[in-house]
Parts: sequence; structure tokens; C-alpha cells
Amino acid sequence: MSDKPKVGFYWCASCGGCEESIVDLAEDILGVLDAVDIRLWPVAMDFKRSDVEAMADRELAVTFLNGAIRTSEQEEMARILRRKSGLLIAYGSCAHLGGIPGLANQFPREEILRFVYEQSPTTENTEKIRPLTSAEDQGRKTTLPKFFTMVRSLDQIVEVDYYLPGCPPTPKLLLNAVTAILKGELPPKGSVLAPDTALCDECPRRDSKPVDLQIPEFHRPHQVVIDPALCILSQGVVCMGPATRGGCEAACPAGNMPCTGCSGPTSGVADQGAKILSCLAASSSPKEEDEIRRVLEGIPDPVGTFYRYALPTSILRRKRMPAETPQAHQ
Amino acid sequence: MDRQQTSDSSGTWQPKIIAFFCNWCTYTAADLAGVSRMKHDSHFRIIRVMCSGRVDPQFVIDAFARGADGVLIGGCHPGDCHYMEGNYKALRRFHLLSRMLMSMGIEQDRFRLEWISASEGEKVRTVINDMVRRIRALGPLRLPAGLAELDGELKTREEEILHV
Amino acid sequence: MSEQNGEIRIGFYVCHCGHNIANIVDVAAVARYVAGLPHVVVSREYKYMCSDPGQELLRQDIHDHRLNRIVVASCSPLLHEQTFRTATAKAGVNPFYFQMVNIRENVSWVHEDPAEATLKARDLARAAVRRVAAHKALQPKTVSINPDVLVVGGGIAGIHAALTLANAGKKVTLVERAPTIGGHMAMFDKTFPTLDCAACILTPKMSAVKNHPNITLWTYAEVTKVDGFVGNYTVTVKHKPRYVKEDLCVGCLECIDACVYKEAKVPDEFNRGLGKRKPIYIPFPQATPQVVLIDPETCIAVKSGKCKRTCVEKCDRLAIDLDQKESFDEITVGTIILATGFKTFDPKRVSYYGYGRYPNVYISLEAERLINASGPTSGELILRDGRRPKTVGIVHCVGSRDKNTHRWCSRTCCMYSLKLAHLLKEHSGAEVYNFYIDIRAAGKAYEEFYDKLLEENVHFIRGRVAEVTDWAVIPEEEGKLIIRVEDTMIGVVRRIPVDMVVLAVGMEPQSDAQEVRRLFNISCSTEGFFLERHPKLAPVDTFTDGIFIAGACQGPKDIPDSVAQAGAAAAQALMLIDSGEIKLEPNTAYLTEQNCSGCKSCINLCPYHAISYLDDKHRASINEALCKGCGTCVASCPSGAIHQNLFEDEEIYSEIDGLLAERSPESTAV
Amino acid sequence: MKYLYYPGCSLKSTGRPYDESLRAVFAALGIELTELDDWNCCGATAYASIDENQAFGLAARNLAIAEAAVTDGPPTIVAPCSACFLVLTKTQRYFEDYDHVRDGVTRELAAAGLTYRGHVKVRHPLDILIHDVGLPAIAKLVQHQMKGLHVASYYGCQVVRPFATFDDPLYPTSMDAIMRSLGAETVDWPLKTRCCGGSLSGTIKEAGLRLNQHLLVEALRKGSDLVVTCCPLCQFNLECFQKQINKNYDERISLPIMYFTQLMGLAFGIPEKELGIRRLFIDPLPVIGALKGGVPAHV
Repeated sequence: MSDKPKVGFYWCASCGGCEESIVDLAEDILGVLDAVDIRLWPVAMDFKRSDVEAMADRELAVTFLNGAIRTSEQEEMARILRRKSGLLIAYGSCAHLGGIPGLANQFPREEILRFVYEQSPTTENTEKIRPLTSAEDQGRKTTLPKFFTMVRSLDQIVEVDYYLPGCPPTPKLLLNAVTAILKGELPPKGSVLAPDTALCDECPRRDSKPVDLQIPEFHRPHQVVIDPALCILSQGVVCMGPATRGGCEAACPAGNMPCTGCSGPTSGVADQGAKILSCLAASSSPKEEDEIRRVLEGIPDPVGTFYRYALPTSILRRKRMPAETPQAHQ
Repeated sequence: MDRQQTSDSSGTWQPKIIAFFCNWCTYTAADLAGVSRMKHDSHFRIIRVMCSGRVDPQFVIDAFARGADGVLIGGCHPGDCHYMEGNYKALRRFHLLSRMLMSMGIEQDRFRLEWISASEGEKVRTVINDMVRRIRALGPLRLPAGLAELDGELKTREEEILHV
Repeated sequence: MSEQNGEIRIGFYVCHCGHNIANIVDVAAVARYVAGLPHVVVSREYKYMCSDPGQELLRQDIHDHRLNRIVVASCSPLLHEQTFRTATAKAGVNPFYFQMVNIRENVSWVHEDPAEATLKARDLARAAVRRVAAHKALQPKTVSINPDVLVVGGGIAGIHAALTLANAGKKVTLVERAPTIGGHMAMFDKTFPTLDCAACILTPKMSAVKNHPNITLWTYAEVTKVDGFVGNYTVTVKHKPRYVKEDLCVGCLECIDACVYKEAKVPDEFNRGLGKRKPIYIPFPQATPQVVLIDPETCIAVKSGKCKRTCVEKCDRLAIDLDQKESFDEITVGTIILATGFKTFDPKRVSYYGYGRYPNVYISLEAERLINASGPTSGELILRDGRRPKTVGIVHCVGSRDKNTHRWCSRTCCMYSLKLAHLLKEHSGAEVYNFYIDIRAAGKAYEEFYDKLLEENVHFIRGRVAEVTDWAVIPEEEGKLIIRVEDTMIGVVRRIPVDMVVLAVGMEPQSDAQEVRRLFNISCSTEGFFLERHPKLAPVDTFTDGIFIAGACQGPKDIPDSVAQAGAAAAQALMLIDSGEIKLEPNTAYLTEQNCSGCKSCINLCPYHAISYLDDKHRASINEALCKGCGTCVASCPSGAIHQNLFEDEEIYSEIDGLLAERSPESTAV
Repeated sequence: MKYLYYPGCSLKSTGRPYDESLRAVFAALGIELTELDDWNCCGATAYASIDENQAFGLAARNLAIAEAAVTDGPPTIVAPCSACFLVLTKTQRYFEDYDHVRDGVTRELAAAGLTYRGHVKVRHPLDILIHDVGLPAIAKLVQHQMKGLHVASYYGCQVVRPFATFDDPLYPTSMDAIMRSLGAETVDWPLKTRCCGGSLSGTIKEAGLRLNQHLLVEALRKGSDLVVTCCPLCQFNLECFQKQINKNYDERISLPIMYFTQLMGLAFGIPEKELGIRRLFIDPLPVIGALKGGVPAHV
């Protein structure tokens, strides 16, 4: 056995992009591999839960966990890995903030299952079969994880040591994080391993933003041709940049698309969506009630726009669904 | 004890409304309502701010998340803001925020913006009575309790998980 | 001793306010409850916290228990926050480690159920206790007071305020929008109850204003813009063109004689249209300044240019300037007194009194001019139709005490009606009837004046007049105006035929009172008069520091009350000026630069241009001297980089949390 | 301009000239009036003193039908008869302001399978003419200037009291303004809203006649050539009892009393047949035709 620090990568409710982002390190990955010993990486090599359970507590120096927590299995793995890891790092928007899967917190669990297993256009399920948490077939019992009522971020399940933001985190942020871990130069526990200033600070279009910006109309990105040189917000397109933590070097604005907020808020803000809502509404120009209503209709889906990545970690966390009670069984 | 279950001495549920009042108009009007002994429903709690423009949407959301059944913002009439235009900013935020809250399942009647000038003590009374009435009709919002119940689906005891 | 090792030690005091609070709120229960909250070291109830012993209690506790945070639950902070902050500071604790809970105006005075009121008082107290724990020590912002004063309005109130300040050695600018000062008082014939000649007592004061070395008098001028804050206002004044150079005109009036109009044809404003003037005119003989002016609506030269301009030729001082344009001045002052006066009720709104339809129906101001020796009839009581009245009816409460027009009592009409009754009778020997609801003669020597009128055989009929009509039912009524009224003393409807009707019109806010109050950033009360800071204890202050109100702009008032208020407003201004500086609430916004991303969202939100963008640093920067503390930028900053003293996010969150926090079991058992 | 038209019973009987002339004049002004299908009695003022609930229900049925009849924009009913105008306005106001009325009306209507949501606007023709059409548009249609004709406008009580929705409650001027736009001179008389006796002429005759005498004498004293009115009951009272007044009180009154819309029609050059002029008991045409610039009797 090598005495290099042991590292684990794990995924929960995620798209796989975070896993790919590790490969995005390109040749830098070789350096990382030289420095660490990867002991867990289900996406690349086969691991069984029992293998992890067999590890000693804190055997893994650090685990990078991506994806949100949506099922009982994910919850359990998060708890196991917390125990087996010295450092647990929430990797990427989903683990950090709940991420895109977190948008499902606008819908009741039953509605989601019904759509996915019965109503989606590509589904043919005339018997309306639903997955069961346990079933017996020819005397053998099989189980499936429980599908929770809501999506949670990693730190809503277990204590998280650090966060790597982004959808996915950029190779640079990952490399910086790994370097810091190896050198033992980590900031206080609970920190987000990215700058604590908003995106505008590193946006190439920063200087083109007028100081007296008043937004007369809001447009969605597909409705206008975005001038590649000008501040996107100044063109009336919602850009989450002012309310989003930097560190990605404004990758989206650099690619002529508005920031959608994947890195979450800076430390001074509790609710990213509320803050950009406040800022944009204040900065729009109409004064008459009807005109205000009309102009703000230009943002047709405030929840999906302002909370695209951070709904589960927002103050409200989930749409209120009064009739629903948590279900013990599927 | 459930912080949501605010009840009166007879045990029936009573709503809790958080009211952010501008120092210069609505807060003064509420004082005037007091000086004029205009009796009204007690189920609201005032937080004084200098301007309705200071009301961060985070405060409104936070109040709901901590158990408020309604949130009221009171500001100066359009054109009358003590700070020129803070109330317009409040108005625009209000429109966007109430739409956002509605899509998060918080009914329109639970969030309200009213222009009440310093002389409109009577309006404080009617607005509050009306808002309490509407919220009584809606019933409790129960956000923290609702979330706490949902968290019951988690396994917090590691022994259940780790079969070592 | 503000902080001992960072330990928070809170003292909580709930005030009985005599019975005002304690009758509804169980103050003892509140004190017991708060005693159990975190950081609370002392929790007491006391009869009157604002009294000296109350404040002494606070001081002693701070000393004995090493308190470093104080919460008082009593009345509105708008009333006593300053009192308790001062008491806190005197005991050596930063005054901003104080928080006030309003359980009187917001609780005991508006709720009836003791259990609910007590519960609410506890919630509010708990919120304040949590909030105060988050407070920071702050230093109040001190600003110096520019000693110069602006007085707006040149009626008796404005005149008196200006003279008071000028005599105290302060520089005053008096701005009046009419071409002369004097206001309504200049139109009166005599004043009640002494029957002094109004002009005799007013004109010396008018010329004193004109001649005072400390007063700059700007007539025919209006304030168009007000910037700044207490002690440091910048005011823009527009001078309307009078087409006459004020500094050259000596008031010889020869130009008026020279006007191509040989006859005066234009209804004259000062005499309420009862007399005529020329396009070039002086409002009235004692007008101050003694400067003519040209009415551009009727002057042929100004309107079309086609005129012989005989007036220009006549003036050897070359004072007439038909090309004069409006001009602007900007002045800086420290304090402002608004004495913009009132407007008389327009009786056309009450069509049934026939004003505007029957020529012999007059309003009181017209009657004043008719009996005035310098009026359009030289004091002869000659009606519009040339007759001399044998009977006169004075209708009280026109546009006052009426749900359909104005609910308020205009306070002056009873007395001026009595005065007019006396004067009309004196001038014409006519029978005079007063139609009244109540005679309100509350004032020094007022009731006595009423008695005197009764002895003079003036008739008093108690009843609200239903209508004034020319519908004659019997021959004796032919050619008369008939006043139909229920005489409530004898319970019958009467028809009183008269030759002249005088409508005692009430006082209402100036028609542009709303615009003026916006200009000066003050408030109006429901009826539209300027709102005082406190109806009893701060009747001339407004909610905007450094701006005071005097006279009928604040509500209906007679001359002595207006003068008294003007003096009070001047004294308030002097108090500020002589103290040299004022401490402002340190509720300004500030920026933590390391959190700012330079997104510029805040820059344009500030109406006072207190936020700028530093191009070199790519960061925003707040000038706290310009910040007025509204907090709009704080609520908007998408990075949470802007904060507000006294209203920090953390403080407000603590308050929200405190209000909604779980209650201890004790609390439900009220 | 399109409105629903509620004639009420009077305009189908004694007030036919009002109905005819109003339709003709509105048509000339390009206003489309659609008679409310299946309208019923407004209940007048009497019903409410018998059973308030049923009275409101009865009147509200018309409002409910009107609401259902219009799908584009808020439905507006034009009610020319003063009693109808008052009752429908009152029903609408009370429906808005009082829960018990709203509940009662809703119950009553439900029995008839109808619902009412409170969206109907009740308006008077004078209101429409002054505020929607405007005086310049009226003046433009005048072919025969009524120069030198002295007209007393008589409003009666119900169109302005207690609900003064479009004019001053005690000294209204809208009809005067219309008369002036026809070129006529209006007499300023103080009795324009004073009582015509209403139904007293049929119950306590002496009182009714006296009241009418006052009005007629004062109108003549002020130099009126004729009186125009906007109320069928007023028109009836003032016109039909002149003979009896002359007999009882030794007067010699013969004063034409016509609907304001009739005079408008004559000024517009609408044939008198379409204006119901011949239905009047006192022919106004001689006094109108006698005036210079007036309308010849044969138009």
C-alpha cells in the first residue's frame, strides 16, 4: 500500500458532468494521480458498498462527493462516506446547493413519479407499474432505494468540510483545491473553495456596464441577439452574475451566454434568488403599476430563473404543498 | 413546542403577521392609530425600517420560513417617499417577489404591500383587520413545521445504515 | 464599560406608563418572561420609565449589574427613543446599545384583549432582546448648521418669523410667490375682536421686512428645488418675470397712468375682482415692495409686441423691461420655515348657495374689500347691482363642518362673521342676520365680542342654511335673495329675504399643498394641511429635521395663533442655529469592499448620489456624508456587501426570529 | 358607442315620446342602443317599501341579464326614466356596498337560475351625452339653431339625488349645457330639482297641484318659452295638470313641457313624427316655430 493520501470520488443525484470535469484536468490529472491514491471512484471502477463499509473510519483522506441527495441510498452513502473520510467535499452545484435536480422541489413527489413512470411521452406503461422499495421474486427479496419527497444538498444530510462550486467546477478550481489539500493550506472549515466576490469582478464585460443602468425591458436569451462586447444585463437579459460567486472566470458570459448562477451566492447572502430578484426589480425602470407588471412579466419563471441551482438551499427550500405528508413507503 | 401553532388563550389557531413599516409614514400612522385608540386585531408584529426600500426580499422569505403566516410591507404613497423613490423599488420588488412566492405555494393574500401615509391611522386598522381576516380564511402556513415533518424521512441514526 | 470580555449583559425594563400600558398588558408577566431569555441580567417593570427616577433606575442597574445593552418596552420610539438613548449614554454605555419596544401605541392602545396584548408585548420584547444583542456601538454623525434661514410665504406668519429671526441677527431670505407680501391679512378691513385696522398693524411689519438689513425679500418668486438635509439645504428659487426691474422701480406709478389702456379693465386680484386694474399695476397701495408689475396675459406689448409702449417711454429710470425672462437663484440655508398659508373654500362647490349665480352673494373676503376704505367702492357698501343693502345675511360654516365638503371647523369664520356683522351694520345700517350652527368664540375677548354683537341687535338664527334662492313666493320676497333655513331654536323652516348674502367660507389647504410638501419632503395630514411632528409637543416641527411650519398651512388659524406659531417656528430654527450643529442618526449605509464585485447595481439606486464607482479599484464607494440612510441599496446589493448601521441584516433577522421564535411554556399560560 | 337600453314601463306608455325621440337622437349621434332582451319592471320606488329584498332582486334581474348579454367589456345600461335610473343605480350600489343585499340578491337570482357579479354600470342619457358624446359633437349635428328660445331645464329629483353620479345634486347643469349647444338660451331658475309632486297628483291632489303650480309659475316668471325635462313622471305632472291648475288657482298657464331629446331632435332636423311631438298635449311647435331661426312647424 502506498502512503499517498487516499482519495474517493462519489456521485449521488447528478448528471455525470462533475465526473467528467475531473477528466477535464487533462494532463494535470497525471500530477494528481502521482500525488494521491484513488480508492473509490464508482464511475471508473467497480466498487461495492461493502467495500466502503469495510474501510476504517477516516481511511479516505478526502472524498469529493458530487450530486444532490434524492434517495435513501444516496443518504446512506453520504453518511457512510462522511464517516470514512477525513475531509468531505461537496463537489459541484448539486452537492453544494442542490443543483438542477433541486428544481424538482417545485413538484410533489407523487407528481414526479406519475410523470416519469406513466405520463412522459416516451413511456409506455399501461399497467402503471411503479418501482417498489422491496419485492420478492422466486423467494428472493430485492430492494430499491426510497425516493425522497425532496432534493437536498449534501450539507443538509451530513457535515461538509468544503465546497467546490460550479456546474461543474472548473479544472482550475479543482486543481487549486487539491493543491491546497496536499499542502495543508486550507481555509476555515465550511468555506467555499472559490473567491468570495461575485462574478462581475472577473467578467470581461464588466467595464461596459453603465453605472446608471435602468432596465426598461427584460428579454430571454433566445429573444435577442446578445452583443458579445456589452454587459449582458445592460441588454435586458437576466444575468445572475451580480448575485453569483465567481471563480469560473465568467465562463458563460465569455461564451456569450448569461450567467445562470451555478456557483451559488457569496457568503454575505443567504438566498441567491431573493437577492438577484431584489437587485433586478430595483434596477428596472417602470413606475406605473401596470407597466411594472408588464415589464416584470419579461421574467416568466422567477423560481426557475433565480433558483436554478440553489432552490434546496434557499430559505424556502421547497414549494409548499399543503396536502402532502411524507410517505413511509413507496 | 411547534413554533407554528400560535394559539390564543382558548387554544384556537391565530395567525402571525410580520409587518415591515416605513418609519416616516406607516409606522407613524400606526402610532397615530394608537394615539387615536383605534382598536384592531392584535395578530401582527411591526418591524420598523427607515424605508420600504430597505425591505430585502430575504427578510420576507425569512419571515415566512420562520413561521409567519403573512408579511405586510407599509410604505409611503407613490411620489411621497421620504427618500424620493425607495417605495417604487419596494413596489417593483413586491410584484416580482409575490409572483415568486405564489409559485412556491405561498398564496397571494399572505404577502401584501400597502401605501399608508402618516395621517392614515384608520387605514392601518382596516388593512390589518382585512389582512388578518384573509389569512384566517387561508389557515396556517406552517413552513418550518412542514419542512421538519419532511425531514422525518431521513435516517439520522447511523446504526441503521452502517452494518459493520 | 460598554463591553466586558465580549459578554452581552442585557437590562430589560417594561414601563406601566401609569395605566396606559399596565391596564391592558400584564407587565409583571412580561418582565418575568424576559428575565428568562438569554443574556438578560436584569428585567424590571416600572411605573414611568421616562421619569427621572425611571432613568435613574436604568443608570443604577447599568452600574450595579455591569449592563451593556438596554431594552425599554414603553411608548413609541418616535417619542422617547432619544430620552433613553441619552440615559444609556449618561451611564457610560454607547447609546446605540439601546433598543425600544413600542407596547403602548402598538399594543395597549390598540388592543383590548389583555391576554393577546400581553402575548404581543412579550413577542416584541423578545425580538428586541435578540436584536440588541446584535447591536454595534456607533457614533452619531454630527453636521454643522448653516445659520441662514429660508422663510417661504409672506403672509403674517412668514413676516413675523422672518422679522423674529432677522432681529436675532440671522440672515433670512423670504420668498413670496405673489408680487407683494401681506397675504390674506392685507385684504382684511379690521381684525377681531379689537377692531384694529388690519393695514395699520400689518403695513409697518411689511416695510420692516423690506428694510431689514438681514432680510432678502424675493416676491413674485417660487421655490422650485430643495436639496440637502438639516443644516445644509440648497434651495433653487425661480423669479417670475414682472417685466419691471425691481431694483430700478421706485413705485412712482407714473407708468400706470401712461398705459395705453386709459381705463382699468382687468379684474383686480387683490379686490377679488370687485375692482379693476390695468395690465401694468401695483397690487394695492401699500404693496411691498413698492414695485409695479405687468400681467403678461393682458399687456398688449408682451402678448403681441404691437403696442406704443407708452409705459416704457414714461419711465425715466428705464425700469420697464418687456423682454424680461424668468431667472433662477440658488441659495444655501440651514433651516426652512414654511408659512404658505391657506386658501378660502370655493363656494361654487356648494351650488345651492348661489355664489357665481346671484350677483349679490359674496364671500367674506369680498365683503372685507367692499367695506375697506381703500377697496373698490372706497368703503361704501354698494352691491354688484348698484344697490345698497337694507338686509344682509351671513351664512356660517360654508365649506366647514360638512361631510360633503370639509369636516373640520375653520376656527376663524365665527369670529370674522361677527366682525363683518358689526362692520356691515356700521357701514350701512342694514339689518344683519347670522345663520350659524354654533358660535365658536373661544379666544381672549372673543366671547365678549359676541355679547357685544347681541347687544347691537344683530340677529342670530341657529340653523344650517338649506339654500339661497331668488324664488319669490310672496310679493315681499320679490327682487330679494331668500335664505331658506330651519330655525332650530323654534323648530320651523324660515325664509328670510335679504339684499346681500355673505358666505363665511372656510379655510382649506393651498391647492398646491401636495406639491409643496413633496418639494420640502414633509407630510400632510388627512385633510391636506402640513403635518406637524407631534400635535401637542412639536406643533411647528415636521418629520424632516430643519423644516418648520407656521400659520394656516398647518391648519386653520387666526392672526394671533399664526403669529404665535411663527414665533415658535423661529425659536425652533434659532435653537438649531445657535447650537451650531446637530447630531444625526448614524443609520448610514457602508460598504465592505472585499465583498463588492463592482457590479454597479447600487450606483443608480441612490437618489442622493451617495454611491459612486471607483474606476481604478472597480469597486463601489459610499459617501456617508451624502447618505440619508434609507437602506434601498442595502436591500439590493446582490453580494451582501452593503450594510446599514442601526438596521443591519443581522439585526433585522434577529428581530424576525425573535418575533417568531418558539415560546417558552410559561408564555402560553398568560 | 354601444349601450344596452332599458326603457322601463313609462317609456312604453305615457313616456313614449321620450322613447321615440331618444332613440332617434341617439341614432343620429351614431350611438347604438340595444334594448335589453326580456327586461322586467324596475320595481320603482314603491316596491322597496313593501319588501326590500324582493325589490332588489327584481331590479337586479335586469342587471344580471345585462351582465350576461355583454361579453366584450363592462356592460352599461342606459336608463332614461328617472325612477328606473334611481332604482337600478341604488341596486347596483347596495349590491356593492352591503353584504346582506349582495347575499339576498344572489339568493333571489339563484331561484331564477341567474347570477350577478356586480359589473354593470347604470347610466343616464344625460351622462352619456355630456361625457361620452360631448357637447361639440352635439352642436355639430344642429341644423336648426334654437336661437332666441328660452328654455327652462327641469331635472326633477331622482336623476341627481341621492346618487349624483354625473351632475350636481342640487344645481345640475348638464341638460342646460345641451340646450345651449342647440343654440337655445337657458333660464337660470332655482327650482330645477324641486319636487313635481310625483304621485301626489293622484293621491293628495291639492298638494300635487300646488307643487306643480310653483314650478310652472316660476318658469314663466323667469321668461321661459318652454320647459324641457328628462323624467316621464315630471313631464306628465307638469303638462297634464295645467288646465286644472288654471281653474283651481286662477292662473293662465299654457307652457309646453317636452322631453329634452325632443328638442334635440327638432334641432337636428329629425322629422317631428319620429320625435313623438304630436303626442304632447301642449304643442311646442308654435313657440319654437315663431322664433327667428326656429323650426317651421312642418318639419
